[in-house]
Amino acid sequence: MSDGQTKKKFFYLNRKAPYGTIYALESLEVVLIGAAFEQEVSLGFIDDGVFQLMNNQDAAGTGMKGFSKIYRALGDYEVRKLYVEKESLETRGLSVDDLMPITYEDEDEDYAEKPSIVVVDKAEMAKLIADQDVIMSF
Amino acid sequence: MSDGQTKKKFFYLNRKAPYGTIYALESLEVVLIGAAFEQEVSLGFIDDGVFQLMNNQDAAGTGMKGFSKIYRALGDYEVRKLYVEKESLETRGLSVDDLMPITYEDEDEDYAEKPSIVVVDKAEMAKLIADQDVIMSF
Amino acid sequence: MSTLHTVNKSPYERNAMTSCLGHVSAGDLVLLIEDGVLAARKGGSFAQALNAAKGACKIYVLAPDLAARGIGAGDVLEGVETVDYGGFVDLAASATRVCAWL
Amino acid sequence: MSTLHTVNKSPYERNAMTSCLGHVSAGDLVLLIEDGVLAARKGGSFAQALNAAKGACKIYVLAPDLAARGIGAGDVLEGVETVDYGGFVDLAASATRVCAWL
Amino acid sequence: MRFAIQINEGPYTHQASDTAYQFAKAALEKGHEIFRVFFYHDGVNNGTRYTVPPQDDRNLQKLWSELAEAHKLDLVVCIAAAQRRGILDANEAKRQGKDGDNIAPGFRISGLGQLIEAGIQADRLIVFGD
Amino acid sequence: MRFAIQINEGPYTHQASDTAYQFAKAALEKGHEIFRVFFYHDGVNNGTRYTVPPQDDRNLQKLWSELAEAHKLDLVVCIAAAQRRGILDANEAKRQGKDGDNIAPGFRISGLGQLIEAGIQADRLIVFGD
Repeated sequence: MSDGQTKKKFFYLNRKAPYGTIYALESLEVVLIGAAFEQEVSLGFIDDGVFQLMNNQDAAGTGMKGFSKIYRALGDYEVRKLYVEKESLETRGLSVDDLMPITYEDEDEDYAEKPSIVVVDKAEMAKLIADQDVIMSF
Repeated sequence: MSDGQTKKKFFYLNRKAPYGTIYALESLEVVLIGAAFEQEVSLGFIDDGVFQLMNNQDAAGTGMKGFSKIYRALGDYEVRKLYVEKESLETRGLSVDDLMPITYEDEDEDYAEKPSIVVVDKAEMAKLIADQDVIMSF
Repeated sequence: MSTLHTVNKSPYERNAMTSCLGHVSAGDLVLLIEDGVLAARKGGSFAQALNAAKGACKIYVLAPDLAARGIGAGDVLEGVETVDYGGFVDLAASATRVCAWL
Repeated sequence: MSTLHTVNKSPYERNAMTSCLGHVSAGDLVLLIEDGVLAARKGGSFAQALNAAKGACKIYVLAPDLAARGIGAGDVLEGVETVDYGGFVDLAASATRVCAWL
Repeated sequence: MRFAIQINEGPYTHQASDTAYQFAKAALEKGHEIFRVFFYHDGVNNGTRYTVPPQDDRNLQKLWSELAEAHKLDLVVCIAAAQRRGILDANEAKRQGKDGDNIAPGFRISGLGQLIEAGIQADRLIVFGD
Repeated sequence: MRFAIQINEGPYTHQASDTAYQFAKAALEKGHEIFRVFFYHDGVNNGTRYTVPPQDDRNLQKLWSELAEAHKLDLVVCIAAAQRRGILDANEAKRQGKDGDNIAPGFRISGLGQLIEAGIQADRLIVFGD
């Protein structure tokens, strides 16, 4: 653990599509609350979890509440590492261009806007999982 | 409809394994109640639904209530057509010998015991589906 | 005398759509709803299965569920027709029975 | 420094086990529970995937869940070890972290 | 045409109740009849008046209760499923010795026979679930 | 060793709560500590005292309440998830203007911070769900 004994690496493992079930939304609610605890936080998007980040989501016609804007606000909560699996995107005919632009301001570089989404391959995702202290699965 | 205007063909489509979720048990509860309505009833077991009929189920160690005996009693409720898909069995390494012996007494043949389980292939299962009035999915 | 099959699961997560397409009869209708609409996106690995099924039956997809998931009209597989909830009702009324693949 | 992966879904119904096995690291532990135990039956079409995974990691299956589903000890894939709830606890304690594939 | 609807999942966790509601509304707008809406499995959880969803979100229980009132819909919660999951009306609460009930307006608790009857009486049964 | 448990599904519909219960019991029997059991998503439905399962079946709410009493377990129901699903304690009922509550003995309603804290304080977090 990088910074003192109380800081742990928290990993939110998101494998489900949004809207069909509530897991994506309620996972985000944990991330937002968890941000206040000043742990090392990162999110993994595998399998249908990559659909959570699709651009241009508009849930109005279903009667459900859209929540995709929350992902864009994650940077303000110091949540800046959204790992998206390459193979999961490809299988679904998606590329990173189909996803929302999610950025954060890097205070170390004059608040330059930097992308929060990092595309990793399956082997890198496996390494990320093997490097965590706490994994919350949704 | 074979026998008067009020008799409909009811088909219970079972595609889920027992115990991991409650659908198999609560499907059976519908079948039992439905038996009193004197409709034409048959059950289809496709995909993991075939596991519902496994012989020697013993749920005691999980703390859950076993309910496999209910399938054996279906004959007493005049539920005598349990269609099990051949391809679903094969994919799972199962044969009809792995399933419970489920029988009914045929009043037209001096109450001879006859098997309720009928193994059908996928094409026959599709024809069964196309022949129903009401399909309840679990 | 046709069946309307509804599929509400992502084919990437579950076997519901694959199982459904294996049990359709000629002239049947298949409607993708909820997470089932994910199958209909161009370029996805289930495009081929849906294209193959189009010979025997007609494939529909629920528009509001596509929109919720950020799949634009231009990103839907060719030959798959979008309907709204009223269209869903019409399909259910026009078929002889409805079979849900849950 | 290993991960205990739990899989509680049937591999025939969902992609959870396949996804899990694609993300294990050498020395990891995989425990099949609930409907996940269905993968461990001899002769099933996921036997090969589990056998292939045994090179990198150790595969366990929860005995009470096997019994509930009528899978006898003799019908479990070779090289897959059965444990009870106490064994599950031991596995969770011995690994560095637990990752649930839901 | 006369529809019957079966809902197998609770509100919010799965989209089933949302889709069923939109279907029912569209069917009524087209002049069809909804013979009955039957709540089974976790679907019984649509019928509790104790829910307090976020204010900017839809309130599915209220939507169903209002649709039922406007169109005299028959919303039936399965008694066996409800007992497992803690949905009670005043009668059930009394019978089971519970100190309160949580059934929402416009919902009633009854047996599985109501589902079979819906299958018999309706032209089409549509199932929404997980 | 200190475990924390997260339960994402309600009783009966999914096996998650059963498995979590057996795990917790086995861990306690082995002398481990359960720092907290956190009920999230539909898992909050484990915490209603209104359930009346069939008499020959297990009563999961009671099993949890009894385990909590015997081992001083901290059973926390997520407030946000509970509001969506109709689980209330007396305070929440008053705050939301509801006429009753249904929380079971030994359960308490609190925020998601309790889950994060469990992740920080426990040696292992185990998630049970659908």
